[in-house]
Parts: sequence; C-alpha cells; structure tokens
Amino acid sequence: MTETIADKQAALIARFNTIPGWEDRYREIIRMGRDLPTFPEEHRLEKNKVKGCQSQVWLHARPDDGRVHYVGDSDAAIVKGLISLVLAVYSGHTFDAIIATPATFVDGLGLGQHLSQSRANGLSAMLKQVKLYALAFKAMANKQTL
Amino acid sequence: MTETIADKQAALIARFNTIPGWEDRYREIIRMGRDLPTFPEEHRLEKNKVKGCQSQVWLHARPDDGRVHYVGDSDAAIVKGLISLVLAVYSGHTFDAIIATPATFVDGLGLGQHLSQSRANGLSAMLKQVKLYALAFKAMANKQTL
Amino acid sequence: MSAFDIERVRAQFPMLSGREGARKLVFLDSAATSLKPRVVIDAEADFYARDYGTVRRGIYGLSQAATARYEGVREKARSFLNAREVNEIVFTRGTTEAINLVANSFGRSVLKSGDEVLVTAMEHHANIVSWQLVCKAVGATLSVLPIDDSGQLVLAELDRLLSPRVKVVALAHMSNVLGTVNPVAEVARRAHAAGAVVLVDGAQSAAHMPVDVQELGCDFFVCSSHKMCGPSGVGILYGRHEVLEAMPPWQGGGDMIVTVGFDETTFEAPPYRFEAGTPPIAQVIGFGAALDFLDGIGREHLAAHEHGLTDYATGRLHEVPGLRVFGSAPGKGGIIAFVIDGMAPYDIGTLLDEQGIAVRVGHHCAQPLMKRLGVASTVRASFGVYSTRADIDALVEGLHKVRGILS
Amino acid sequence: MSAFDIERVRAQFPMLSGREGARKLVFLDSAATSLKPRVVIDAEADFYARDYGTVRRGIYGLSQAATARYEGVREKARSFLNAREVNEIVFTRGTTEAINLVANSFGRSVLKSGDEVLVTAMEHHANIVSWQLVCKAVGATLSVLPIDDSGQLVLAELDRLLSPRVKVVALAHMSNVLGTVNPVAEVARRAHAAGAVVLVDGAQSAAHMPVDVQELGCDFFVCSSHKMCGPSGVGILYGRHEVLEAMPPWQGGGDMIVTVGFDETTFEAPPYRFEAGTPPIAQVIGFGAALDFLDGIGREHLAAHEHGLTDYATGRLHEVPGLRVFGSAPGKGGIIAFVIDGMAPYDIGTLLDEQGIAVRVGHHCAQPLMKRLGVASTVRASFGVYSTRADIDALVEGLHKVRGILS
Ligand SMILES: Cc1ncc(COP(=O)(O)O)c(C=O)c1O
Ligand SMILES: Cc1ncc(COP(=O)(O)O)c(C=O)c1O
Repeated sequence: MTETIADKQAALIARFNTIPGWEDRYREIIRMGRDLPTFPEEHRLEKNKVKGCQSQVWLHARPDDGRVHYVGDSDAAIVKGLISLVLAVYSGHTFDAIIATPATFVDGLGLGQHLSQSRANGLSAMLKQVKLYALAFKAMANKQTL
Repeated sequence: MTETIADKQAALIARFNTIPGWEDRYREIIRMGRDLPTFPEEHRLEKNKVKGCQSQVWLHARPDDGRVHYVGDSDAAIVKGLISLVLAVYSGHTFDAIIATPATFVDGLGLGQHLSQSRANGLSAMLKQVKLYALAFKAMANKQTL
Repeated sequence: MSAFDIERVRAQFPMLSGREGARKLVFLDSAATSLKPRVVIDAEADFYARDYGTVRRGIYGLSQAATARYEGVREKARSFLNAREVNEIVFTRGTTEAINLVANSFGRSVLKSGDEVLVTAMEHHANIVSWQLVCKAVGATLSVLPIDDSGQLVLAELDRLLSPRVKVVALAHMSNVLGTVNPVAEVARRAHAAGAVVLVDGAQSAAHMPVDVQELGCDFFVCSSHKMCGPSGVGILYGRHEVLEAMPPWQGGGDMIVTVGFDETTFEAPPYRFEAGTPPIAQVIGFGAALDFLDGIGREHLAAHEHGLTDYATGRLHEVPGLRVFGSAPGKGGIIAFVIDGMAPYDIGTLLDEQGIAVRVGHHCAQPLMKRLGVASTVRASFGVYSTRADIDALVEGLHKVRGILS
Repeated sequence: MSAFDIERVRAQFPMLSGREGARKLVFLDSAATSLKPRVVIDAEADFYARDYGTVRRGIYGLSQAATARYEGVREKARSFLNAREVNEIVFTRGTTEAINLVANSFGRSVLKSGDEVLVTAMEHHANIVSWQLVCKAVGATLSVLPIDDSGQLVLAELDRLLSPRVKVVALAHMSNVLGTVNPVAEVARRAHAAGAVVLVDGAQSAAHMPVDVQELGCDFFVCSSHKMCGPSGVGILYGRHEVLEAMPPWQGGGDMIVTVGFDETTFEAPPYRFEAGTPPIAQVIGFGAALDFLDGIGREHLAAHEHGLTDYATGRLHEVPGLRVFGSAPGKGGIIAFVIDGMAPYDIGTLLDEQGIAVRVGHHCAQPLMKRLGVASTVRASFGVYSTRADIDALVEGLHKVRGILS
C-alpha cells in the first residue's frame, strides 16, 4: 500500500470531476455504497452507531499491525455511499496517517455545500469517529509496548 | 358645583397653554403639589398605595352623598403635582361623572409625552384608581338601596 | 383557490423575491419555521435603529415608548387569540418554553404522586418531555390517548382515560406530522367535566386558521412567533385568568416582583409574574408586525388557501409510485408527511435540496408517533401563506427525478 | 482618554447619529441596555431576508448554513470568555434565564434541606429571587455576604460564612448600582476550598472589560446580549464542562433529546441538553456580530475609555450641591448611582428626560442593596462604548437646571 491518504483523496476528486452533472455524481456515490462490503450483523450494535446523523450510521473498526480496518453501513443510500468514500480513503492506513490527514475531498466532489458543512447528515461525525478509532488504537498500542 | 369634569380639564389646559416654557410648566405643577392638602397620616397605609408607580403614591377616597372626595400624596414633587391636577379635576364629582369622563387633559399640558403614556410614572395607575373608587362606591350605594 | 393575491403576498417575502443571484427557493418547511415578510424585518430593525429602549424600567421617553409598544403587542396578541383579558397573555421564548412554564409552575404545584398527565399519541416532544420531567420529579405518570390509522384521536377512549387522577390534558391543536386538527373544544369539555385543566399546543395552528381560545375552552394555549411570520425568540402563553392568577412564579428576577427582601419577596400579578428579566423586546415588537400581517390577510382566507394547497398536493403526490402519506383526517391542515417505498427519507430530502426544494426529513420531534406509524422517519412538506401550486408541482417533479436517481 | 476613535464608534450607532429630526440623545442608561451598532442590526435583518433557516433540524442547505452560523457564534462566545470548550457555552434568553437554569438544574439536584446559597448584599434581583425560589422548594436558605460603606465586599466575613452547608456562591462580577468590580477569583478560590460552586453574574462586566472565565476560576458565568451591543432575547450561560455534564435537563422539548419514548427519554450532551425548542436563532447570529464588534474595538480599550469617563464624571458630579454618590471602590466600572439632598430621584429623572438625557431612576432591581444604602431609590448614570465627556457635561448642566426647577 504505497498510495497515501492524500493521493487517494486527489484520485477521488479527479474521478468525480469527470462526471458532468450532479445527478450522475450522486448515482456514482450510491453505486459505491452498493459495493460496500456487507456489514457484519454482529457489529450492528448501539455502541457502534454514529451519533449526530439524521440517518442511521454504523461504524466498526479493528486494528491490525498498526493499521485500521473499518466497516460501515447506513440505511440511507447516499450516506452509505459517503461511508464507502470515507473508507476507501482511510481504511487500511496507519494510525498516524489517519490521525494526521484531514478529510479535504468532500468539498471537491461537486456536491451541494450542505454535505460538507453538516452536523445533520453526520459526515463530520463519521469522520470524527474514524479518527477517534485510530487515536484509541494508537493509545492502546502504546500502552501495550510500555 | 356646576363646572363639569370636562370644563375643569379645559380650564387646566387653557391655563397651562399660557405658560411658555416647559420649565415653568413643571414649576407650576410642583407649586400645585405644594398646595395639596396635607395627607392624613392615618391613611398612609399599604392598602392605599397605588401600585405600578416608580415613586410612592398614596390615594384615599371617601363617598359623600353620591360624590367622591379624594386625598393623595407622593414622595416625588412632580407626581404630587400631578395628583393635585387629577384631584382638582375629579374630586367632589358624582360617581357617574367620574366613571364616565375620561382624563384627556394630560396630553394637553405641554409636558413630555412620557408623562401621559407611562405605566411607570403611575399616572395611568392613579387615574384607574380614581375611577375604581367611584365604581366601588357606586356598587356599594346600589346595594344599600336594594 | 385563494381569496387573496398570492403574488402580492409573495412579493413581501425577501427570501422569495429578493435573493439576487440565488436559485429560486421552493420552501416547503413552514411547519418548522416560516419565512418573514419585509414589515416584520423592518419593524425589528427600525426599533433598534430609531426607537430602542428597554421596557418597564425607565422613566425616560425612549423606555416609556418602548413599553407602550411592547404592551400594545400584548393587546394585539389578546385580540389575535380572542382572549378575554390582556393579562392572560404572557410572552415566552416560544411554544417549548411556554409548555415548560406551565408544566413547572402549574404542574409542580398541582401534580402529586399518583396523578396523571394525559397527552396524545401525536404530540411533539415539547409536549411530552416537559411533562415527563415534571412527572418524574413529583411521582406522577403520563398516559396516552391513542390515534387511529387515519391519524385522528380515538375519542371513544377519552372518557375511560379521564380518571380522577388526570389533572392535566395536553394536546396539539394541529399535529406537526399528520396535519390532523384535533377536536379541542370537545376534548376540553370532557376534560373539564373530569376536573382536569387543558393545555393546547397551538404551534401549528396559530398562523394557519382562526383561533379563539374562548371557543376552544382551553385553559392554556401556546404558540411560537417564528412559525407565524414573526421573529425567532418569542412566543405566547395564553392562560385563563383564574388559572394564571393562582400559579406560583417559575423563574425569578427583575420586573416580576413587587418587593424583594432576603427574607421575603412578593410577586407581581400575571402576566408580569411570569416574565422575569429583560424580555425579547425587539422580537415582541416584530411579532406585533407579524400579527398585523396575518390579520391583514385574514386567517379564514389563509386557511382556505392552505386547504386548497393540501387537497391539490395530496392528489398530485399520489402520482408518485410507491408514495405513502401519513394522516388522512378530514379537514387536515397544510402538512403532508410521506415515505416512498424502498427509499430512505434522508436520500429523498438530500436530492430535493439539490434541486432547491426544502422539505423536512426525520422524526419531526415526534418519535412516539413515528413508532406508532411504524417508521423511523418521514419526508414532510408543509405550507405557509406564501406557498403555491407551483411549489407543489416542483416537489412532484423533484420526486420523479429523485426516483430516477435512487432506483 | 481613549485609545480608539470615539467619533468613529459613535457613527456606527444609528440611535446616536441617524435619527433624523430627533433631538440629540444623551444616553446614560447603558447598564440597563446598550444601543446597537449598525452591523448588529444588519446581521439580524439580512439573516431574515437572505439566509433564513431553522437550526439543527433541516438537511436542506438553508438550515445547514444557519446551523453552521449559529454554532459559529457559540465558538465566538467561547473565545470571548476564553472558555476551554465550545460545549461549555449554552445560549439562553439572557442573564436572568441563565441563573434560573443553574438554580433549577444544578440547584434542585444538589441543594438539600439545611443547605445554603451564599449571595452578596449587592446582588441584582435576578441573582436573589431565582435562588430564593429554589431554596424555598428544597428547604435551603440564603445567606448574605455584607458590603462596607465604600460598596466593597467584606472579604473578612467570607470564610466565616463559607460553612460546609454552603453549596453555591453566587455573586456579581460588577455591581449594577455601585459599579464595584468584585474580586471574583479570590472569592472563587476560597469558595472552592470550602466545597461550593461559584456562579458569576457578568451582566455588567461582559461588555465592559476583558473576561477570562479560566482566570476567574468560576463554575458558571452568565451575561445578556442586549447589554453587550447585541440583540435582545439572547444571552450566555458558560458552565464548566464537568459541572454542566453532571446537570440534569431543565426544560424539555425538541433538540435536547436523543430518544423519546412515553416510558423513557434520553438526553443530549451539553450544551444541547439545555437548549430545548427552537432557540432565538436570528438573535444569536446578531449577537455574533456584537461580539465581533466589541472584540474589534478591544475590551482593554473599552475598559480604559469607560474608566476615564467614570473618573471624569465622579469629579464633575461633585460640583452639584447636595449630590451624594454611592460606591467608591477603587477601579469601579462606568456606573454612578447618586441622590441629591431634598430631591426625589423620580423628579430628577423626569426633568432630565425633558432635556433629552436618559438616566435610570429607581431601585435598579436591587431592593436589598437600597435598604443597605438607606434609600428607596437613586438616580443612575451608566456608560457604554459610545459614551463621551460631552454626555457627562450635559448631565451636569442638566442637573443644575433640575435644581433650578425643584428648589
Ligand atoms: C447585575 C445584573 N444581573 C442581572 C441582570 C438581569 O439581566 P437580564 O434582564 O438581561 O436578564 C442585570 C440587568 O438588569 C444586572 O445588571
Ligand atoms: C406541535 C408543535 N409543538 C411544539 C413545537 C415547538 O416549538 P418551538 O420549537 O418554537 O418551541 C413545534 C415546532 O417545532 C410543534 O410543531
């Protein structure tokens, strides 16, 4: 895995910029949501719900050798697509890379401004949760090596 | 007593209109306050206080053969003057005349607008109290004649 | 369809006419909050710029004049609701605070352990949680009048539920989800016969139909300025004189007292007893302009206009395959909640927003009702005085486009 | 005297510059409420006209943008008070509601029969009556830290009064009558050592000096927008995270819940837990413009300007025969309460008003303090960012004229 988080964001933006209309950009997002791996039912728990979203969002993560692997789901197709974008960008990277790299790609996708600034749609809550997992795993790992 | 309440109001307004500056109009009001008969100390009671005034105001009334006689006082010189105006207009008139005749003179005195529209200075509270006495005495009188 | 000139009405709303460069707004969320006419915006701004003063405290002219205008709006509000006395009108921050005032002042002084507060299955959280908090504090319980599948109260259950333990009946005048207009006068009559007082949540009705609190026969009626073409931050609690008079103060502070001592304090009569501290002065004055605006149109005309839109919208929405509306009570108001099979309300709302169409998505602060309806959330379109058939046409077209993207 | 251009400041206040035809206003009642700069009036009006939407509820763009601005003001307020976290800022209607929130939520959950709330002899009714009501409900009592003849707290009495029964110490940052700035950090240190939490009433300080809640070390700090060049109808409760976090909700309604059921309801974290219902949205946004305005001037400059005026006014007022000022604490703020021998404050205020000079007359919502001072009421002149020596000169001249009429 040589591609950085920043590389992946740039690639995503480039790809979306080739899609002309907003309808097709949403179609692409929704399509990506459909490709999201099935969310394991054993993780569909209250504690894995991301708070502050207007739709239901689940996010689970596991650490693996200094990296984080995420799975996610939502009952809304667009949000599911956004999750798949977020995970495509962040999943599988190192604790430090995830913690250090801000999510800049959302503004570049050519979607309504509200998707990026919203407390309501939960994208920011989701991104926060992604980072919190990395922070928590890093803290645990440091403790174990002490 | 042939002069009506309306006559008296008109006379007051006419008199004040001959006074050129606001300072002298206030001096005249304050002078009239000084002429107010001494308020009988036995009536300086909580129940005779007029509520809703920014200064302290006392008002007492007694019925006499279908007419109301008022006495009043205040710790503020201007308010005392206003009381004396009000009593000069209303005191000694019949229940019905007092109840029926609105106080129109205040606007005509050439004082700051605030004196007339105020809940705070208590002029309206005072006028209300003047009418309430007349109403109450009338009700009592009707009951006695039943 | 309407007895007034809708284009003239719309021209008075800068959000609809005056946003240069912005896309035309299709605003279908009037049940959440209404747009503001120019007269309301100006009333508040001019007050700050030319006539600003605090109320009830100053003897100087500006303060006296502000007080007179503030109290003048109280009289306007009395007349708007046809209350008997101006002292029956208390200004609050809005509906929510008004209900909390009643729950805390009236509720805490009257409710005892074992007592009940009866609400309905269609209430907004404001009319549930406020009572829950007080009930919990005093050991009382909440009971619930159910609704049928058309979204109407099951009145047949009312008398059974009105046990002598019920001290308060609190219900919406108009549901913010179903649009149902409840038979408040009938409920109040029966509640009074059972010895309970009645609070009517008029958040959704006040700006959309004539309201006469004497005809409704309720003890309390509450509403929010911001849903009535007025400023945010202000609302009305109407309380029947005898009930208000007997209520202890809730919040303590300036202007609600007669005398304050460290040992003993005596309180003003209503409404002042319930207006502690500096009130939302400029907002009350703006609210006065909103009441004049609504009365200038005439609430019968307004109700007729919105009923026409509701009928039209109901018909047109049924053209959309898989669309299901919640609430089919006869005479329902201008609020239409719906879902479309297989599509998340969030997705529908987001894709309508991309088309400049503002609808509300979610539980609408009525989670218990959502549970009763068997959904987690719905889309909701709601109308105001400025809404048009063109708005509804845009919604229906927008929904067709949404379907094209989502399926 | 001032490090900023006072004429440029004044030009921004329409009440001082833009009232065509009106007499020049000498406004000396800023302690009651402040005038508004154009930027604040416009921020609110433009929001209604161009960007109006409700907050926290809509997924459509207008609502999202309104939410972002609303939350942006929360961050401005955090920075204005130097709170640690943005979640420590709760929007209320004003100081009075903020104190009542603390008294009811914190007070009712912590205070038990026999406990005490310690206030001072110079408090505003808002910081007395709110506590009295709660004390009465739970069987606690109010104790009082006295003041000396210069209008300063008698700190020597503090430790004696800080018995283990004292759970709350509530005091003004600046007295609204005496102008005294209290040594809040010192009081907070000792109160914390005794196990009490500390509420600081910042109604009079927030717009007139730099405020740093971390330096003050208080648990709560409250203030009102309308006294800070901002709109009426909004204010701030700052609460230290740990304390706020542990407090139960006060009012129930929309936006303060996570889930609502008829059986059980769970609540949001602070600050949302304490903001039930639709908040004063436009007012919060206008308040943000006011905070920017004050910060643009710089609160050190502002404090220096007002101290200069206070010194100047104190000197000039002593020219008036028989005039007696209450409060001579070193470093006092821009508030001067006085009486003139043999003249009722009401008469003085009325005759100043005739000359276009607005001062406050009365008990200033501080009846217990009036009793301590041995008067029923006083005249009060108070300054704001726009006040000038010319205002003070007009006052002194006006008082000479008043004497000429009254004596
Ligand atoms: C010291 C103090 N506390 C509290 C208040 C009450 O503020 P508000 O009326 O804005 O709630 C005031 C102002 O009147 C005050 O000066
Ligand atoms: C029926 C009903 N009750 C209460 C409320 C709460 O009103 P507010 O948020 O203005 O206090 C609303 C609006 O959200 C409502 O629709």
